[in-house]
Amino acid sequence: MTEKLKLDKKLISLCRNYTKEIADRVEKKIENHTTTSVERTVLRLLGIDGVDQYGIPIPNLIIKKVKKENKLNKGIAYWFGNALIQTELSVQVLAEKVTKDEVDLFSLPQKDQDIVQQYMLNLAEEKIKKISKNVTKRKKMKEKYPCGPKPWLYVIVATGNIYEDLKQAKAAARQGADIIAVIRSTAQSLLDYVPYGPTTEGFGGTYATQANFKIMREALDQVIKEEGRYIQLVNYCSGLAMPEIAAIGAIERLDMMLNDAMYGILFRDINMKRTFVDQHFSRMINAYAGVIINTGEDNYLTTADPVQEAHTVLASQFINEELGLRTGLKNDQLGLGHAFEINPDLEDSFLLEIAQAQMVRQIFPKAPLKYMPPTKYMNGDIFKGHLMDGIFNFASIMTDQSIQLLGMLTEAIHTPFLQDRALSIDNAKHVFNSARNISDEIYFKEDGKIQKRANQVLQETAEILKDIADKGLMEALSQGTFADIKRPIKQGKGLDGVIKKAADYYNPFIEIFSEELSIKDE
Amino acid sequence: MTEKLKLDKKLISLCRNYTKEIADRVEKKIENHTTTSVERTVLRLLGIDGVDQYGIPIPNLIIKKVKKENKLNKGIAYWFGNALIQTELSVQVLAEKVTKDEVDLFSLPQKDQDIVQQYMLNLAEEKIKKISKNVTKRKKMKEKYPCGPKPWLYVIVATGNIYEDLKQAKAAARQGADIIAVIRSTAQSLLDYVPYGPTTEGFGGTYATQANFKIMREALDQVIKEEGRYIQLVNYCSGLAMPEIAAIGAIERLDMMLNDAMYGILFRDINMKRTFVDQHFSRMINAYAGVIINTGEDNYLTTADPVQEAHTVLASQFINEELGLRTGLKNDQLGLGHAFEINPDLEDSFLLEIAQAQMVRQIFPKAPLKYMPPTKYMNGDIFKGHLMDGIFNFASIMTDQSIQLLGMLTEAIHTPFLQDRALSIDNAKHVFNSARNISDEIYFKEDGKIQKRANQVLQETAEILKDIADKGLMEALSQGTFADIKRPIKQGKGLDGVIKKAADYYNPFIEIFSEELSIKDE
Amino acid sequence: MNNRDIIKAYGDTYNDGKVQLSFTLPIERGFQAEEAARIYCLKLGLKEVEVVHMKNLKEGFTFFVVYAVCDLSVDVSKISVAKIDTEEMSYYAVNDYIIEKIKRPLTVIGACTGSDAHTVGLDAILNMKGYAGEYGLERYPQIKTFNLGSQVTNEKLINKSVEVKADAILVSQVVTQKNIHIKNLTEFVEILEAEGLRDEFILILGGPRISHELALELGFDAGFGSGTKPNQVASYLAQKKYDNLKENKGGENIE
Amino acid sequence: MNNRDIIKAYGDTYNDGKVQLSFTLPIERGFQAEEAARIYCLKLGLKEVEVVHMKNLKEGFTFFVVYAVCDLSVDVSKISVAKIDTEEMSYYAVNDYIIEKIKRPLTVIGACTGSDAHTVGLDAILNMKGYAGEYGLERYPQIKTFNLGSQVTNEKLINKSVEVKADAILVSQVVTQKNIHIKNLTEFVEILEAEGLRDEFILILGGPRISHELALELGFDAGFGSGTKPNQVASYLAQKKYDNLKENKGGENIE
Ligand code: B12
Ligand code: B12
Ligand SMILES: Cc1ncc(COP(=O)(O)O)c(C=O)c1O
Ligand SMILES: Cc1ncc(COP(=O)(O)O)c(C=O)c1O
Repeated sequence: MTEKLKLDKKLISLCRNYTKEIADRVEKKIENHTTTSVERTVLRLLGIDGVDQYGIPIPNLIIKKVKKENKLNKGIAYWFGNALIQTELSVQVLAEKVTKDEVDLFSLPQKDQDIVQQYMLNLAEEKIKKISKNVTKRKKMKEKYPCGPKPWLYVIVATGNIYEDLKQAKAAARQGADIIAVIRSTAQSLLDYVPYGPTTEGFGGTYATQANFKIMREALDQVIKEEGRYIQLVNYCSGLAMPEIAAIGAIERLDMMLNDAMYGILFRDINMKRTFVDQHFSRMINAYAGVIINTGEDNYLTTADPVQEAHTVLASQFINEELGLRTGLKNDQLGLGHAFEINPDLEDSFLLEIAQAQMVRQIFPKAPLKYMPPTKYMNGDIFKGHLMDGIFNFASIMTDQSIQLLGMLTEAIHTPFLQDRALSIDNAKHVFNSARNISDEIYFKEDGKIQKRANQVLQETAEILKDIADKGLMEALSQGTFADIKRPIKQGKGLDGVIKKAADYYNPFIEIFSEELSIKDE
Repeated sequence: MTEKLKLDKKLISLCRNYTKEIADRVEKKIENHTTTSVERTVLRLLGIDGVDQYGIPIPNLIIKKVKKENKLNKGIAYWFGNALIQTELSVQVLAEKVTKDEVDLFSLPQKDQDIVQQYMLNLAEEKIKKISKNVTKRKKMKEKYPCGPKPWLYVIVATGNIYEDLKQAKAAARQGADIIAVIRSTAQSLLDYVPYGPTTEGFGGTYATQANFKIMREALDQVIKEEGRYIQLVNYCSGLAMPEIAAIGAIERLDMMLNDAMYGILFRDINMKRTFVDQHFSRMINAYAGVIINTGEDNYLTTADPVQEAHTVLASQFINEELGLRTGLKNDQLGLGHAFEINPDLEDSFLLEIAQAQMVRQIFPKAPLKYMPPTKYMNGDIFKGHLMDGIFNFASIMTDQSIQLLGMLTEAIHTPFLQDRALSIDNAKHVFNSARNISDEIYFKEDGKIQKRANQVLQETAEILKDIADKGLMEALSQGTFADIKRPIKQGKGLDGVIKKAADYYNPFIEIFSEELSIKDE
Repeated sequence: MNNRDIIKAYGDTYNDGKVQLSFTLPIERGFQAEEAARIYCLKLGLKEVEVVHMKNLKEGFTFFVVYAVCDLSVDVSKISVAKIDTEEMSYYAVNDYIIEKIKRPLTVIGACTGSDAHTVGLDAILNMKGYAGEYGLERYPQIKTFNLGSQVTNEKLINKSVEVKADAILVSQVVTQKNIHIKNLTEFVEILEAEGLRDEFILILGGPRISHELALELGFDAGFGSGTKPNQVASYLAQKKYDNLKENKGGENIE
Repeated sequence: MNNRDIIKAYGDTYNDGKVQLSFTLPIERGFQAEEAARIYCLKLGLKEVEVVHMKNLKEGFTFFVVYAVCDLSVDVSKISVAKIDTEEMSYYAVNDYIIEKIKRPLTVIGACTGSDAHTVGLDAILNMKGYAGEYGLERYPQIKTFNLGSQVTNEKLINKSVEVKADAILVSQVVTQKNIHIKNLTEFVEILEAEGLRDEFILILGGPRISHELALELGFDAGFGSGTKPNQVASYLAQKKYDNLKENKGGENIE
């Protein structure tokens, strides 16, 4: 494919240079930190699961104890590893005993740091095989039951009840969906833990729990075999429990995760340090587990104006890319997000949209771009809504998008009914099939509206990235650079879970991931 | 605009040469003929109107008498003119007296041919002012209340009841429609007369009568003033009364007429000679009245396959163009028809459709092309139907079509409800606005699927036109060249109304039109 | 019968009863119009009526989109629908069946009757080319086909059927506005009965708004709706003919 | 009242009663499903029910599109809807009105309450920028605005309202699933009443599924739905405040 938009290549490199500076500064600020959730994740990766009689997850209970003693800065791996060596208990049994105060991590004799580290590294390598096996399994399944052609049809289920979700997910897959996302209950992102067990009462979505992941994965695996097509499963790796969700997702073989560098900061008022630390570790897990992340740039456009703020989307994509690559994610795991949120009543709005979509496509040629449907300008006119979704699908096939989040004709009314989803799947299949090769057939006028628009956005992006590079991302976020939202550096939820590492801090998984994913900076 | 499809210009000229040969041969076959309906039209153009006590129109009654005496070959103008001179009655009074047998056209003394001809020429010139005034009026109104941008939104009303149609037409115009067509009651085309008066009981459509035309025109003129936008009115100038409808349409200032060279032959089994003679005269009237004709190539595709038979559409367009130009129609009055009837389940069907639409656009750059919506592949899934109509609208704005016959989501169910029409208008406005300048922005790949397809269709068209030129159009029609339908030359309805002209045949209107429209061959 | 037989509409939760409606009322857009739409739905017995969209159609009309709950249910175990119960066979199987069981080719005649000019559906069943990958009846070596085309009067169709000694008459009706098809089809069967010809023919009706039930009501032997394939009609025809012969209907004996 | 007041749905002919429906039933696609859909509609009292489309949604579900006749009618003359009856004024007129009649600036406070995080609608009314070409309340020199943003608890909103001596409290509710908004709003008014604060404030409710009627039912003074413009809210606010002052409500006197 020759390039359709004559984008200024130098400007693109410049953007990537600024982004490197930005990432360097962020990393500098977070490199000596861990968080309660990262440490809980270490426990989960070791295989610890379960809740106490009040429903509090064991990882939370253990980490709380360690934190209370101000000993988390050494890393839970040391304390737990030492106890394993000393007590010779199995991981899960020890964990339960610790929660029940039958074992006190700190009153046990303390083995040498080196010994514990080596012990834990071995254990972690052992435990993490579960995840690498999942990677192999996914690969094999995809060979036997190949994915549908791109753009992949991505639909959500959101009933709140995992069993109701199940029916709808299976139906959607059989109707032709390639990807099923189980929308999370509202406000789960603010829970500083992962709920437990199968759940039937979510609100505007269904709780992300390991049991729910497992139920859905098994059901979809069944459908995969029957339909002969691989169906990808998605959940939300964001909020205060971000890395833990990455861990349970990796264990239950989820294929994609919503996982953004800045979403929690901007839209959930989570503290930025907390977010950046959590995000870094969670992405390593996703990288290792072969998960595609979906970034959240689309969210900017539900509040900000898509024409005015188009460059913030591109800027954020550059940042997500750079931060992502640094955690070991490969380009084909970077599902950078954008959205068709432009006011459709604007004359030539479709041209502006095509400019943006094609620009993103060209700048990130290997990324499985995630394209979000119109939501803001949808209203109760379901017929018009269905048409808008069709035009969105058209824009996607015209610009080679990868992950197509299907719009619903009832967007302005309710979370999707079974029939809404079916109509959307039909819509996308129809448009994609009837214009399958259109992107290969069409060129844009030299210096026309489309080309000009793309270059203008790119230009504005370079300017804003320069500005962010100058002042630092954290500073920029605190000044409202993205989505008009200002987040002070020292505020936001979860700040108290951020801990400065001691010199002898240890986390065996970081070591494994850094090694396996060939991450330089760690 | 540079040309998007690299069409073979020589092939296009070749097609036009073949078409000239075809037209020459058709004209040779019909030039010495008139028909009962042409003669009735002469009376109508003189201003004769009304019906007898059985509802039979006065023009029919008079022509029947003359035909019975085998004296129509001289032309009604002579007989009626002679009687006018002899009786000194007014046109309408004389007409009524003739029908009541109070004046016998043939027992009156006969003035010299020359005198009668001169008298009738003067009278015709006088009478025809009504039509030229309409042309001026339309022009002035369009200056004051300009038409909307192209593609014009064209909708139908079809309740059977002119008063119900009226409400719906006004509503549609206010919602944004540019063109209102009153669909004719089924089988009106087979009536060898024009029904009379306002009608309220049509079937699948409303009778075309002069009164109905007037009612609708007045209502729309009202809306034009209120909305500040010219609204065009359309009816059907086809069937056994084709030229008469042209006449009443011209008198009531209709703006467009469905009027095809071959439609009646193929789809209504009307005799071909009858059709060609009627069509020729009706087109002169339309030409003079500044009416845009809409040809009927779309009809082929409701039975034949749009991929296989695409070239027959183009061939017919060439024929309609050539025959049209020869009647004095200007290029901007040739609303050549085509249709988006391609099977949408065909991979890349949209590309094939774009190839056809763009090809037609380039070959007939000045023609106000009439583009018909999907109908054949519409089913009860109204949501999908609405989407298909949207894609059709998209194809139109992408290829600069002119007259957009809006598809209805309920195509497979019923003639349009008020709400169906409103949704369609919204659909088209939405698509056109959001991609207003797309055709200016987009190019097609050199030698890609689209370009190849267009050239292939053009090639096949040249072949078929050559074949028709060799054997003659009438022969071709009798062999099933179009729409798989075979029509023997000497069969079909209305053959008995075809009359060989005598040497002294006279028709003052043909003289006037030939003069005013600078038609050469007459 | 178990509980799963008592069903209600399903939005996203079992038995939530969610339905979507749209309609136009002859009333100016506004608060009163919205309320009128709501009341209209409430009168129908719908609950939780939400008027989610309201659009001014001008000239005193307003269009509404509504979501509501329909709290009624249907007992599926109590529904019985007339079905065509002959087995569907392939092109080859039908031909073999006719050779083996009926031992002579069948003759069928088809037409779009009355003012109906929609021949595409009938042609799909009758013409060589066929439909949806299945050959049309004309192509069957064991079926002799007459296709009279469009706008055929009932009288003409019957006369021709007698003339060619048809085994079956196939009638297509596509236009249903103002129930014109009912009128036309009723007349058709009445003429046949009046002339004592009803039992001479297998009467098959088809068209997008035709159901088997409707066909039976109107006095036909079978009805075929949207999406019918030629082999389905051929299968029915062959088996029905064989049954008739066994019952000695139509006066012919099986060898 | 004349005949034109008794209205029915309009398809293409006065009083034809045509309506469109769509819904899903938990039943396998087929003849029985089609009949179930028909019966479901007949039970609703619809007539001439035509199931025009049926689609297999898999897992035992089928989707239907239906056209039918609803023979009921609504008497428009008997409908009365609560309407906001204050006059709509422009930005300038509202400011002048406050200066002239109330003689001091008004203070308003707004929030998305409960778990609701949809701030766009509230911001449209409150922020400088405004909405649909109208400035937001913040921009009005005569209106002092506090915007607490999203997910504010009822308690916090009330405390803050007391603290800033608000004249009006503006509550936005967008999420309505499982009627969460009703619960949340009812609680809000109950707390105010329990604390004897109800009459201190003009209570204004807004959101896409909010009607004035619903707001009144819930104990608010006014409700604003989809498409509300800031000046409409400001107009209401100023006039309502003036009325309250005249009636000596809230304890303040007009000078
Ligand atoms: C093509 C078409 C035409 C063509 C017909 C060409 C032709 N030679 O057939 C033309 C353009 C001429 C036409 C004209 C008109 N049409 Co028309 N037409 C259609 C259209 C678009 C498609 C019909 C079609 O071909 N379907 C494809 C075939 C394969 O499907 P089918 O007919 O259902 O057949 C299948 C089954 O039903 C069954 N079947 C059918 N017949 C039989 C018979 C037997 C024996 C058996 C066993 C099975 C069987 O098997 C077939 C294969 O599966 C429909 C809209 C639509 N999308 O359905 C409107 C439609 C049918 N037409 C309509 C109308 C009103 C008209 C006109 C009256 C309009 C006018 N005022 O001029 C005219 C007049 C025609 C007349 N006198 O009958 C309306 C009918 C409304 C109604 N419910 O009554 C429709 C629904 C469009 C609309 N929304 O207004 N039409
Ligand atoms: C943008 C958006 C979001 C953004 C919100 C960003 C933000 N800062 O506001 C994000 C992406 C964060 C979001 C998240 C969610 N959303 Co949301 N969202 C929307 C969306 C697309 C548009 C809403 C909007 O901004 N409209 C534009 C504004 C201007 O219109 P408005 O709100 O109606 O406001 C006008 C009037 O109502 C009125 N008004 C409104 N408030 C007030 C207040 C006063 C005092 C007055 C006078 C007037 C007034 O004036 C305004 C101007 O005219 C809608 C779908 C849609 N198209 O409507 C879904 C929608 C509202 N969301 C929905 C859901 C379920 C969610 C989630 C719960 C999903 C999940 N499981 O995560 C989350 C959680 C949010 C939460 N906790 O509340 C559902 C709600 C379903 C329902 N009926 O209950 C919707 C309908 C989408 C859907 N079909 O599922 N969402
Ligand atoms: C990247 C990302 N993370 C998370 C979410 C959802 O977050 P929450 O669970 O906080 O509503 C979204 C919302 O669409 C998102 O885009
Ligand atoms: C050119 C032309 N004339 C006439 C008609 C309608 O003809 P009739 O009145 O014979 O149904 C059509 C149908 O669409 C047409 O395309």
